[in-house]
Amino acid sequence: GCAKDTGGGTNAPAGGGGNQAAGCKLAPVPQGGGGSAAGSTAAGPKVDASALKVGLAFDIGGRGDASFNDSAAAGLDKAKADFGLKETKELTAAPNETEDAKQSRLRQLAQEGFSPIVAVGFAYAKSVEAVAKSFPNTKFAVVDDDTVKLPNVTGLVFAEEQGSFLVGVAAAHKSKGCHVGFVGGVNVPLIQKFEAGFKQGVKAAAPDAKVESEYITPAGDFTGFQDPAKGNVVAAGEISRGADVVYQAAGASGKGVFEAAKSKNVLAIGVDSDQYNQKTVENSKDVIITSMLKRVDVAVYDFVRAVAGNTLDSLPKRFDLKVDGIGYATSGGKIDDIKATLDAYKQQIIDGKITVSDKPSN
Amino acid sequence: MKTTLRGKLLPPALAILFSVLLCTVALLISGDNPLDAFGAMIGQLFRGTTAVDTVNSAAVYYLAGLAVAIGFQMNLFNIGVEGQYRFAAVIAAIVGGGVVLPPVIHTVVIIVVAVLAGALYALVPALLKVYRGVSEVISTIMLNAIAIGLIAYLVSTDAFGVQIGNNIATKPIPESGWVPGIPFGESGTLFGFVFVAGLVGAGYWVLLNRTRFGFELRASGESPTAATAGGVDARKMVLTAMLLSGGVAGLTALPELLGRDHEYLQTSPAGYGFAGIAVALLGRNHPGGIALGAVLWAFLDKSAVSLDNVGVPQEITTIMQGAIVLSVVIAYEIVRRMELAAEQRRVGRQLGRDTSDIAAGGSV
Amino acid sequence: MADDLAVELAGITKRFPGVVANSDIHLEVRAGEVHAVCGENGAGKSTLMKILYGMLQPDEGTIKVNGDPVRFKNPSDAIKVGVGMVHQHFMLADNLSVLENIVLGAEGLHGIGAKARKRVAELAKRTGLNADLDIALEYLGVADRQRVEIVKVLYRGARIVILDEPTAVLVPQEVDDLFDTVRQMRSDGFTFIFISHKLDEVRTIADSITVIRRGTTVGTADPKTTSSRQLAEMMVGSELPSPETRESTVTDTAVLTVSALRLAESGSARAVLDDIGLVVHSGEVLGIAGVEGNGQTELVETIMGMRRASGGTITLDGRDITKLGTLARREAGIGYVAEDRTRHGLLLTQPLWANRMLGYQTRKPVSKGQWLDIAGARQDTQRIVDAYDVRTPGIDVAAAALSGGNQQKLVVGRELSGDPKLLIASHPTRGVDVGAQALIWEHIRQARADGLAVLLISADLDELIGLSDRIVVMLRGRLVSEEDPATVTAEDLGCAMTGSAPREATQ
Amino acid sequence: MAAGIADNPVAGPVHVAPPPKRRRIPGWLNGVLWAVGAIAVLATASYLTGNVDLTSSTTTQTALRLALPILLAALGGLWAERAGVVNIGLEGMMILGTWGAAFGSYYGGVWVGLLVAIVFGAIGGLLHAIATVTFGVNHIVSGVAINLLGLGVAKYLAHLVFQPLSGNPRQSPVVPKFDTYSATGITNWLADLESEQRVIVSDVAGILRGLLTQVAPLTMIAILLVPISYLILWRTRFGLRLRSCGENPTAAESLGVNVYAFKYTAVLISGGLAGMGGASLVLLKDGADYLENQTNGRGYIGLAAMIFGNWRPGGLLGGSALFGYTDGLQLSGRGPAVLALLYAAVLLLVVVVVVQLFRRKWFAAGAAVLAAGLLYAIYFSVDELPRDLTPYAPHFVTLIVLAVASQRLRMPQADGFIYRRGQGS
Ligand SMILES: Nc1ncnc2c1ncn2[C@@H]1O[C@H](COP(=O)(O)OP(=O)(O)OP(=O)(O)O)[C@@H](O)[C@H]1O
Ligand SMILES: Nc1ncnc2c1ncn2[C@@H]1O[C@H](COP(=O)(O)OP(=O)(O)OP(=O)(O)O)[C@@H](O)[C@H]1O
Ligand SMILES: [Mg+2]
Ligand SMILES: [Mg+2]
Repeated sequence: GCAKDTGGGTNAPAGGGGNQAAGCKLAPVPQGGGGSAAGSTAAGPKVDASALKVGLAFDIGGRGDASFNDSAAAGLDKAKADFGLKETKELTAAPNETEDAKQSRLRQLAQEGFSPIVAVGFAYAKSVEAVAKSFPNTKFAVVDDDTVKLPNVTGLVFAEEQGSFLVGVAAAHKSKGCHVGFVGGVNVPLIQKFEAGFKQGVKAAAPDAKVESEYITPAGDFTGFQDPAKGNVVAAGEISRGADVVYQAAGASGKGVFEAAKSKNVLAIGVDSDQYNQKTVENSKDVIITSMLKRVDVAVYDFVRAVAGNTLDSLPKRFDLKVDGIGYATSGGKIDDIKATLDAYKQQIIDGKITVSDKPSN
Repeated sequence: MKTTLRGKLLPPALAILFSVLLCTVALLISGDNPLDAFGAMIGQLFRGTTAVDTVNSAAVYYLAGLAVAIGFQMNLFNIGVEGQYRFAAVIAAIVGGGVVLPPVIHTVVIIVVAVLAGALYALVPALLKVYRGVSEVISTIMLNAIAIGLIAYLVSTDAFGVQIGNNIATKPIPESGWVPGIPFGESGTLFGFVFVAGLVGAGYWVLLNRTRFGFELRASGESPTAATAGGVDARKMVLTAMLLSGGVAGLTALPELLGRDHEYLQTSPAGYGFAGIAVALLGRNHPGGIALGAVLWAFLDKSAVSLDNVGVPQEITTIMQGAIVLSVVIAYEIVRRMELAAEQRRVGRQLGRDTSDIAAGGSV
Repeated sequence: MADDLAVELAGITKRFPGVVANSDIHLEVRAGEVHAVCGENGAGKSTLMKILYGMLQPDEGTIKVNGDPVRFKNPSDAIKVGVGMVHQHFMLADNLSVLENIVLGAEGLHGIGAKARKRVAELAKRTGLNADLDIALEYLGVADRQRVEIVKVLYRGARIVILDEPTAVLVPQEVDDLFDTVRQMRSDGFTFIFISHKLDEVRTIADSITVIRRGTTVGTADPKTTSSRQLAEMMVGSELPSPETRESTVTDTAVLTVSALRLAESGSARAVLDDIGLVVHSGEVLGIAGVEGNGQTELVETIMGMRRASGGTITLDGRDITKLGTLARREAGIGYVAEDRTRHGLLLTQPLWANRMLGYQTRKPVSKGQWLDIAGARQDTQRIVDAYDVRTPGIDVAAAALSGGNQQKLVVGRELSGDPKLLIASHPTRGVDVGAQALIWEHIRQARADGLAVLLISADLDELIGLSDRIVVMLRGRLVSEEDPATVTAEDLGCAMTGSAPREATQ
Repeated sequence: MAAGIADNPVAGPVHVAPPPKRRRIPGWLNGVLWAVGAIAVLATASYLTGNVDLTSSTTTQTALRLALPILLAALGGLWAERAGVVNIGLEGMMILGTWGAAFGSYYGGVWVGLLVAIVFGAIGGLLHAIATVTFGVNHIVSGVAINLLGLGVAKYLAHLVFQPLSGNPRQSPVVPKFDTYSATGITNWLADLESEQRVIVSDVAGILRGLLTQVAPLTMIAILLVPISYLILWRTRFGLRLRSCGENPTAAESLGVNVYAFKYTAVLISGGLAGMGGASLVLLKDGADYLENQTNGRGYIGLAAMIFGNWRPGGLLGGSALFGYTDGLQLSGRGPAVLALLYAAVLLLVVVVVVQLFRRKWFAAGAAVLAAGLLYAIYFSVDELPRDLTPYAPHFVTLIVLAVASQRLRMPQADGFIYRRGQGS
């Protein structure tokens, strides 16, 4: 007969993993998880920044992209509330815009007296370098880039691989078939960090685990961040090969990954922000066990405070687990049972007992 | 047919007017003040580097537009300018960054390599068209996609790429390969390649209007059958036109590559080829017209930034670009018909075929 | 009696941009007659018929069909009252099947299925159409296409049938067949309006004649009492020129020698041209007769190098040109008046002086090496315009703005300008009016007297007989016989062209 | 006018070609034969390479899913081009469709969404019709402009309407999606068959299962539109008239067909179908809601699929299926699957060689042997295809197939010509 499909109930659980629900043979959990993280710098002293005019130059997508632009915006909002910022301005990049458009945007902000100016996205690196030279008294920051070596430019970079490591551990623990997957949007170095950390995390927790790892498009074809339909297919492919926990770092395509996970009854892991609470993917929130958090908001917030308090030197070189610039989400309570384990690994990383590489080993 | 000056200038003016009206309506709907918006667009020209940036970008669009126009001259629709220019840019950047040569020569080598690479990438659809009858529209659409993969490979660290932070780029071209610009101080630096683009445009005009090759090209475009009967080898023309188009396409990215970026980044913008189509259409394949179209297009592009700055949705500029293209072709068509009818009337009158009652003519 | 009239057009005026095609035309056609409409090129005949068929709307004037005033917005309206038209240029879609071509637009009658097929089959039988109804139309020959056009009209139940130059592409035997059908249908009560330039035909078939000149009716004539000469004078106000060649100028110098020429159809082994051998001498006009589609076009295009021969040789003035391209052949001294000037002869949107360059882009006076010599081209264009009486306001107008006859004069002028040794003239006066025709003939004769060799292809048998020194007949890609223009009649030629034995022999 | 399209058709010389010597195979049977052949080749390749992805139900399902927007765009292209209007603006109309689908579905449910998508696509079509039919603008020029406009308008409307709802100018809020249905009885049985891994049987079962599992009404409608388009265009008087406008509009006009009206209708339908193609990206389960640029060139691919399919419904179904299949395979099966596909291509070429030898076409057979050898050499020598290039497998396949077969293609005779009433000769 012909039946309406109800929430995936008619489907057998994921292909290969179906029978051996035993899960992975897990590596022993490292000891010494007690001492908690060094604590967020966000808890530092309050400053008054009401004199600052903060400019934000977003990457394509801008405020509301439910991704790192949004996260940067959140940091600004918090700074506004906490430090009494009066004047802020946000400008957004258009798709496929040229270098000079980026420069114009920054220059406009600088000319209108905004300082600091936060450029969101490594695509701004060259533009910031060019503009910062002609505005030596304006403070700039670039998210995701630390290649600009100028006194008035601060790089805000993250240890994505560390967070990815932790969600990798979570994936290994949650996998029934000891088989997990990674779906990257576009095969660029930044996303490769996610892949690298994830793979290491999985292997650390379960040396026998199998890891599928695919990108939707190769480098240069940025549609991979914009095509949920293809994200879905790639994820479905991994799931059909047996993966039953899928970690995505695929921008807007991630939605397709979640839906593939949902319709095949497997689990998924989100990225950048706490996707369990994100509106655009709320239909599939119940498969999201955790998200790798990249705290652009923390970075922006800390940067604004550092500028206001003239303590730029105190900013970390990299926002990592230690400074809570990176983390994992617990919303939904799906990993409460392994939280202790994750924190143990976290401590190991913070203590430098585990170093996570940012290049996938093949 | 010969069009009058009015016939040339009236349509674009009408089209711009129409697009402005359309955008005014759109802006009013979204609750923005059209005057602010248009004010910001005009005002940007007098601030910062926008004026110089506009000219710089226009040079890029101009080259892309010329590349498309060469195809159009003989009814070839080279959508592939997009893939050709990107492929050429990467190859030129790789070669430019990889060789050590004295100034000038270095630059010339890069330019030649770019032209050859563009032509090479256009060779595939040309051969497919000539020998297998594959429509260049489809083959170039496919090759545009394939170019992305090729570029991804070439720029990757496995091949010629160098990682800089989170970005990957080709090895930077040493200063000997650059094309120096003309600094305008605060207002930015004009690419030296703007003049090269101008030269290419002049060359295009001379080639089309003063040489046997240009005549044959236009003849094949206007009527392949008549051209064949007139001794023009259609296959050869398709091949040459396509290669020439690809070669000029290969220059497209050079103003930026040699004048500012000096390396090809993975994040380097795409889409100049598609803009080139619109620009060629706006300019009606005439080198002067394409120049105006390129400047207009670049101006609208730059407006996105300043509109955003005054809080107007920057999407307006895309609508405006689309509206201008569509209304300009319609306006040209209307004016063309008016002129054709007028010319027929004139011919009729001068031949005295019908001295009576002409006023009522023009039923077309 | 007005009741007798099947069609009555009164005061019809139609203006086009720059041209008044019809002005105050009157035409009365009695029911059950064959009524001929005569007039020179561009006199407005087709325009008038399109108005009667609803394809064009008159600016002024009234139309009555069977006594009732009508006003047609489109052909459907005309079809409804029983008017049908067979167009001067076939109105058929090559990729649609024969059946589809016929029922298109009249699906309301019998649908497009079995009923329609049955009805079409009946009509096909009646008109002698033997083709499979399901094959694509492109596979049909000219005569069959014409039959399809007639079946189309009958299928719609037309009682008044307009035939616009139906005989232009037919050989005499086919014309006879057509006339038989027409006569038979006339006796069944059909009314015909018949257009032709061939005045003998008109006098054979018509019951009455209306003559129009420059868009107005100049009078009616009775075919039984009027001679062709008188008719012609009514049409143009002057005598009918004849294409007679005066004295022979043929020499012994062979200019063009074609031997064992073969052209295979693309993608198959079948030959479109098979073992063609011919020689054209200096000062000679060699005429090629043949029903269209028997390989004349291909022969010409092969000699011009637009098609690659699959075998045989072509020699020009002793030089083997078989392997040369079109341009090289032109440079070697071939002038080429193509059969379809708008497709092969002209760049319609380009000015006249640019058209002067086409085919001559490598030669003086229009070019210097790789560079064009625009001043030279303009000067020489002006010379042609003057010498060939091309009626144009100037040399900067687009070629499309000239009338067909004037376009043709320009083309002939150009092709005789390069000092050719050989002129290939395909239908050099097709669709050209009598004045221009005479002028073109005159120029060809002059050039011939100066030693030019001419290969003439024409569907106009009178032209062929009058102009040629020798005539060869082409049938299914082969040269089947040679005729002497001094003795041969159009009728004989027609027989040879269709491959049937002459009539006397069969009887 | 310079671009793309030559001037109007001129009554050329009458050329009498020999009557066709084609064997009379009905179109549908031809299609079935092709499908059977394709499945046989894939099944064999799957067996010989041991790659089950080639014929698994997952692959079929993803192929269907990825083919759907392309199929609808291609159908859109078919309708317009059969009436003689080249529609390169499909992409823009699709984009309008995606916006309309999200908008309609958000406020009125999926069916309203579908309807609004069709209407939005049709508005794009209307614009194209006005430009090309009424104003005689070059079809490609108009299409390019519509692609720009469609993108701009959708972006602008999203900014205006969706941003307040989703907080994101580039994305709509989550909108209702079509429910999906499975023929459970059959599919369970097929699932058993598929998992048995028997040659051919399991392959066919896999493919069928993919086609019968989780099918949304929109999917069914889209597939049904293929035979429906065929029936309407080739079996009704409306269709005959419409096609006649693409073959010889002057003739059609002379027979009382209102060519303008038919062209308008056809281009409107074309736009509606493209809009529906846009909807299929938004309204299917696992779909994306509205997302800027989500069509991602699928309109162009649809156009290619239509040309590939020789301007026929069955053919374009094949073209879209080929594209969707290859894309699905490379996305879900990745390198190994594409490699297996390469192997299938070798098998196919072997078949071609046999056929050509049988037909005594030595040259074609030789070329096929060469190509097969080359592909086999590649297959044999690499164990992984370059990762950067596998995503473009569908594009390579399309190019190669066109290079082999494009000379048999036959477009409507007056396709792309500008027609003006009363101007025919
Ligand atoms: N669509 C049109 N636009 C402009 N002028 C036209 C058009 N159709 C016809 N004419 C003009 O109207 C005149 C009459 O043309 P028509 O076709 O009726 O001539 P005809 O008598 O049928 O000539 P022929 O013997 O060559 O067929 C011609 O001068 C032609 O230039
Ligand atoms: N389809 C058309 N569109 C525009 N103008 C046309 C069209 N057809 C004919 N004309 C115009 O009609 C005029 C003559 O055309 P046509 O060839 O019918 O002339 P004609 O009277 O038959 O000339 P001739 O007697 O010299 O053959 C030209 O000026 C041409 O521009
Ligand atoms: Mg005429
Ligand atoms: Mg006529």
